Amino acid sequence: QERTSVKIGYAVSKTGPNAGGAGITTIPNYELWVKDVNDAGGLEMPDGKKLPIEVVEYDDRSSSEEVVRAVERLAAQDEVDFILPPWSTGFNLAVAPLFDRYGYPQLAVSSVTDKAPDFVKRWKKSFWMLGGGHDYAEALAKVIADASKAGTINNKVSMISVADGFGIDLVTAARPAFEEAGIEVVYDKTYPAGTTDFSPILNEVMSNGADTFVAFSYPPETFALTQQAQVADFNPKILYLGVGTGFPIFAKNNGANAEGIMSLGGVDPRNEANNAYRKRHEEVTGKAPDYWGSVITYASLQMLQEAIKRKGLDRDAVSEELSTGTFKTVLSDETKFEDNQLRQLWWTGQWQNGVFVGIAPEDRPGASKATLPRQAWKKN
Amino acid sequence: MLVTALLSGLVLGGTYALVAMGLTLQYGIARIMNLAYGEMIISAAFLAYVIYTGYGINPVLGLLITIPAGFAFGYVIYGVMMKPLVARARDKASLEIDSILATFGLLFVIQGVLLVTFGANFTSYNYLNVAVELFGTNVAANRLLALVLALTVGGALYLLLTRTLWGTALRAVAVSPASAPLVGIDVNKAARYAFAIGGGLAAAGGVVISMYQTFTATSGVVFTMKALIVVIMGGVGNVVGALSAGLILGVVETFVATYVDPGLTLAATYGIFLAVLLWRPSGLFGRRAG
Amino acid sequence: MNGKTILAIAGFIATIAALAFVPFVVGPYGVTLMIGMLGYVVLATAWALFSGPTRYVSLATVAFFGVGAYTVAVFSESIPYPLLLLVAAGIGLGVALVVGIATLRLAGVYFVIFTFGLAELIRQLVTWYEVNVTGTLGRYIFLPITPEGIYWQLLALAAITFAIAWWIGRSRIGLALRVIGDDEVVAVHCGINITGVKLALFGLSCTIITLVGAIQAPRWTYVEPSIAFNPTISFLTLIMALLGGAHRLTGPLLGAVPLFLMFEWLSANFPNHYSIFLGLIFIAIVFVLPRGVLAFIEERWTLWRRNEPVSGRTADE
Amino acid sequence: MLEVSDLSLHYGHHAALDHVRIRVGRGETVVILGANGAGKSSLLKAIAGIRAPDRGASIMFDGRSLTDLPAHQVLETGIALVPEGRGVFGDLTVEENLALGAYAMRARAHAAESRAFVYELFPKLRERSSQYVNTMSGGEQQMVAIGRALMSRPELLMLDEPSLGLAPVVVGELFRSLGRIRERGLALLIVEQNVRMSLSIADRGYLAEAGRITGEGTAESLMNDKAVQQAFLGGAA
Amino acid sequence: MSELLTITGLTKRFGGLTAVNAVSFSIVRGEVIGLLGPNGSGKTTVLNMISGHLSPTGGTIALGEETISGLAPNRIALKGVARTFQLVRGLPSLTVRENVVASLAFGRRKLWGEEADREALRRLEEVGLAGRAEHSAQDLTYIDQKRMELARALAADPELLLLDEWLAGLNPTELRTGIDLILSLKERGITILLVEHVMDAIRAVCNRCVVMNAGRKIADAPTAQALADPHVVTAYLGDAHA
Ligand SMILES: Nc1ncnc2c1ncn2[C@@H]1O[C@H](COP(=O)(O)OP(=O)(O)OP(=O)(O)O)[C@@H](O)[C@H]1O
Ligand SMILES: Nc1ncnc2c1ncn2[C@@H]1O[C@H](COP(=O)(O)OP(=O)(O)OP(=O)(O)O)[C@@H](O)[C@H]1O
Ligand SMILES: NC(=[NH2+])NCCC[C@H](N)C(=O)O
Ligand SMILES: [Mg+2]
Ligand SMILES: [Mg+2]
Repeated sequence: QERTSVKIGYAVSKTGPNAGGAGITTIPNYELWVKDVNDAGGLEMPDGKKLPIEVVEYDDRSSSEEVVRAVERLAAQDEVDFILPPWSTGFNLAVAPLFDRYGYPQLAVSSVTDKAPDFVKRWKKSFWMLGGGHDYAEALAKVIADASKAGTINNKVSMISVADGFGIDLVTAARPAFEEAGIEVVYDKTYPAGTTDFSPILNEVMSNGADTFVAFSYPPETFALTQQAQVADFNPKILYLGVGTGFPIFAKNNGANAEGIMSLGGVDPRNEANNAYRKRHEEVTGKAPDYWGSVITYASLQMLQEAIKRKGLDRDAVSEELSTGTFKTVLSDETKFEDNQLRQLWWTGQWQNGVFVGIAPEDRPGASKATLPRQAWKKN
Repeated sequence: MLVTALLSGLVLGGTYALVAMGLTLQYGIARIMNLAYGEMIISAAFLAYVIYTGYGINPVLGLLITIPAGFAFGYVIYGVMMKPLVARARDKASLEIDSILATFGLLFVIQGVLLVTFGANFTSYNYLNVAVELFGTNVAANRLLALVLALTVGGALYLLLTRTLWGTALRAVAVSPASAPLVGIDVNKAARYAFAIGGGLAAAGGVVISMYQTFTATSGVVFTMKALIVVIMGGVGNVVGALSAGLILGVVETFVATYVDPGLTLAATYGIFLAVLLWRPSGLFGRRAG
Repeated sequence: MNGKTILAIAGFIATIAALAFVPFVVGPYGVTLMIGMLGYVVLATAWALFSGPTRYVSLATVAFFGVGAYTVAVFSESIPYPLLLLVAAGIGLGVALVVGIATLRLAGVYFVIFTFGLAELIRQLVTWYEVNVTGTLGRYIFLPITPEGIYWQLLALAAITFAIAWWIGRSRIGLALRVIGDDEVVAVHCGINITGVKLALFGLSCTIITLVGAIQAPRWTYVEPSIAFNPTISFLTLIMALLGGAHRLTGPLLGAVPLFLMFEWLSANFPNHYSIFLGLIFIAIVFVLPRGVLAFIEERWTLWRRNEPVSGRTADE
Repeated sequence: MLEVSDLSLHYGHHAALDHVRIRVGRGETVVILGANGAGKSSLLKAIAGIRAPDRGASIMFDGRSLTDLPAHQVLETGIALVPEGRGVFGDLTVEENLALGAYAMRARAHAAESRAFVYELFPKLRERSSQYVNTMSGGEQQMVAIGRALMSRPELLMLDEPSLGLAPVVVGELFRSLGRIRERGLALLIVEQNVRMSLSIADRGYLAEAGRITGEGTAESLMNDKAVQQAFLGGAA
Repeated sequence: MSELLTITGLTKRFGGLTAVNAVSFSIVRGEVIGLLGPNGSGKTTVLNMISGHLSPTGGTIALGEETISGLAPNRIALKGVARTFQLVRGLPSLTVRENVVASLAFGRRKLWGEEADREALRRLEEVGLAGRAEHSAQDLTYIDQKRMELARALAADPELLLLDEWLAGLNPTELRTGIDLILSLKERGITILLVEHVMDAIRAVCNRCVVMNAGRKIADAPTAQALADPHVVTAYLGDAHA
């Protein structure tokens, strides 16, 4: 019989500890994309026909066992045409064997892993879109080393990291990268996720002479660190914080004090497609997207959409197209995978004039120039 | 350095103590093991957020709205949900089981409502995030407020419970609910008020925390568990116990972070908690296990 | 052994045998569903093995579940699979005995929260160890085990658990546990070595729980402490057992199966209002079935059979 | 003053009380005698409002119906119960137990006075006023229970086996104290196995058997009754 | 004549309070000894130390030749010491029969299965509770619970039986039955240490009495003589019994 719709399913953390992250980077973009597509009449097929998207969504409740079961349900029970990936590195890995077994392409966005080159060999239809720890660490090392060479700052760094997969991946990549770049790490500690009080750490690092403070942190700690650094009047010349720095609420809460703070991700402020995307995201979902994963999530969906337009609903063909094709997305007119990984990324960004702009890699078109040193906190 | 660490520890512990005192009343006196306690805290945090960002009322002033709201919520919940359970309970253990199960359900309802209203996002705002200098150390005013509030509330509750007849009656309900009617205490009413006061305290804790901590609709359970740890470490139903346990945990965490390794702070928290129980199986101020 | 017992045993064996064929009928999603469900059935039954009669409500479930999962993650490359399970069980038992000895003096809610603290402590220590000693966090499990394989292993574990629980229920040690649950002072004065009995049962219960974690872990591919030591597991296990009726053999089963299916149904059909519905249904169950699912079924059954009002109490409460 | 009629009480199917009818006059001392399990304790609990009796019962006190009053309100009308097993607040001190005895509105204003009386009656309690009750001996706890009941300034004091577990010297004192309490115009309703002692201070008595009242009479007539002697005074010296 | 129980210098302190102060006495096999004293004089505390529920602050307790002070209660129970509690401790979630089986199964007899059930019934019959064997223990009246406790203690097949106010609360008729029961136990050769305030019973069953006051032993003599001791009269009996 005639097909009247395309079934797209996803399982994502709507509740539990992961809901905060998924709720900013993943869910709004899935919803925005589905709305955009359906408002335009549906997903376009190679024959030009448009089929509306029918969504099947589950809440994985931030549990590995649930996410595995939910994806199996999408594949085996609901027999959806495509599955969108869950949020977080761990969950993307948990479901990767299932995507592979059922032959679904997996466009893993919210997952930072240095093992991506191995994974693409193990799971041929998996795509890794947020880079690995060493990418971010090396870029950061270069930013610091350049500034140090320029005499803007000294070469000492204090560094903390959250004790979970993300924080450890980054910090283990950062250590050799910093050493290579001739940066001296004078403080290097890991704190457990859920830490709310950073005053002991700040008290330590305030007096150790490092001009740079790096925290590979998660949103609640990123926010707490920003607040507590202001209270402590701690003013490192480079302040680099982890996930959450690019969240709209960060700018809102810190106003002018966000200026100069660095983190992972960023945008090219002159990229019109991206600016339009940000505007539409805010209009449709009621909130601005974050400056790191959001736009990539949306871009991954555009790639999928385009691949379907070129190849139809044949998942093998779509995967093949994703691997080899070039796509026009909100990221750039020529977005494409290299060995199933997205490499055109902003490794380091900085708040400049109310926008979190990409500053590294600095040779990438659209890169902004880092402003250093960071201004001291303004008292409010 | 030592003074700084001690002060930071006390300030951090103030938050723990503040959050735990309401629970110790609810569990110690009303005998309701309230697993939805953290959700009550989070609800108050959202309420404070709304009245601050939405109506421009500052959260400290907002306490005048949030505390009565918490009290009223506790009062209603006890009347509607807990009273029938208490009435049918055959003994302490069965009430414990029933209240665990029922408040587990309540936890999900509150969480669900928060999720639907506010979404799953990280929520945070800055208020009173200014430095106050104390003994040469900068302390955040909002955190200091938590400590001050904890000490005031703790002191007031202590006096209420030990120096007034009504407070003694509340403790009597706590230790032998079956005997309380024999001296003319309306157990139901006493428990209801204890539960409601606990609700008010949860609200106060939630408001203060919202000024400096990021929260989400689903982060309540963290507070419930932290509060439970403090309550148990202090001795069930003992306000002074909750206050001291909270402060001790705060100081231990800070000292470990300063002098040992920030990575071990939570391990130290749990370690010290376990050690206290091994040394005193009914908590610091507890009198025999209940 | 009387006729009824033999019939019961035969029924049990037949049920297990029938369940073993399920993967051939239900398809992959069915198997996944059964794995999740069986996992909780075993967890709740093993939990109730100790916590039911003694009323020592434990929240340490996930500590052992996580130890099982982590052991598999750490040694999956270096130790052959069946041996891996044995090693996991051994580690679980060892931890259980240490924990058991530590908790001997604690009673009531102090025990409950102690066990919770303990699970968190273990998680923190594992995290700290991984970060500072091995320098990684998060491990990969690439074991060639199919979902069906996991299902059959869990089924076997379930069968063993039920057999043990059944045997304990009618053995001396079962009575000893109930006496301990009622009054430990009387128990020692009756000559019961309560330390020994408690340790033995706690160890047994925790070993089974460890095995559940070990068996299920290969499904996740990636394990890190926040995944393996997710405290929700402890809470759900406890809730399921209590809801079904923790002091009977089939109580935990009757709590785990409906609850599990309810979770699944709700999250599939109301992904956005799941929490609210779940909470409301939960509260309703507590009010409608004051003494657990099993007691409710039994009461209806007696009512129907004898057609007369049931008395207020049954012997087992 | 107290009029009880048609009082029945069931535990499940088991009838503990069956249409019981008793009365206690103002200032009167009444004992209830009866074998183990006769329902004596159940009767006192029903009057005190701790156990709800079956429908149709009537419990009148000073012309007021107590039938549907909860226990804490019954106390306010002037009836106090010293229950079997004492019902003291073990985790509170003696002092606090006594203070709570005067929790009822009717008693608060007179708390100091009542306390002085209790301490005079049981000097040991004054010595131990800050001891936790659950660390006291059985007899000491009994004193706390009686003292606490007196603190509520009852008009009718009900005692369920007050001499249980007390040393003879204390039992002697207790009954002397009860005699003095009685002289203050309090009515007493006593359930006791120490029949001789209790009858010696009583005005009247009831015989209870298997949930029913099977006899009544003045203390004197009961003391001399052959059947009573047989059943309750025994052959023992 | 052989001593079954020998207590030497037994002392127990609770914080600042010395509940039992250097008490020594012994019990010969087959005797029934009364342990008397005013409320709070330390009688229950002595029983608690003998049964192992409390460990002594000082002094020793020997059963036959063997020192038992400091052993765990279950070890002491297995050596043939059984007890009842002043405030009854039934096992409420078990049936009356199971209450008794508990001590048959883990005590010295190690009976189990039908044999244990039969033996339990026999014990319950002895105390007059056979009719309620299948009832839940919590439905019993206070007195019946005491009976059940005695049946449980007897089921342990004790050499030394510690009764803490087991006769309290019985009416005179019941008391008679109770006394007869204790006498029959004595016939069977069970050694009994009886804490009791019911003088009629003491006189009827005890060969000898140890009297305590404020933690100290104030008398240790054949019953009639002990009860006539002027110290005992003032401290314990009061004028009425003089
Ligand atoms: N909570 C209860 N549940 C079930 N039955 C009970 C309960 N309390 C008492 N009974 C039964 O009710 C009857 C009367 O009990 P009650 O305690 O009133 O007797 P009593 O005359 O005070 O006896 P005693 O001299 O032993 O104190 C007894 O047969 C007893 O088994
Ligand atoms: N756990 C304890 N903590 C503190 N004091 C205690 C404890 N147990 C008993 N005591 C005290 O020790 C003393 C002796 O108590 P014990 O129970 O042995 O008296 P008893 O002779 O059995 O009295 P009764 O005849 O009233 O039962 C009492 O003053 C009591 O208050
Ligand atoms: N805002 C984001 N894009 N977050 C994605 C971060 C990666 C993810 N949290 C992880 O577990 O590794
Ligand atoms: Mg009675
Ligand atoms: Mg005693």
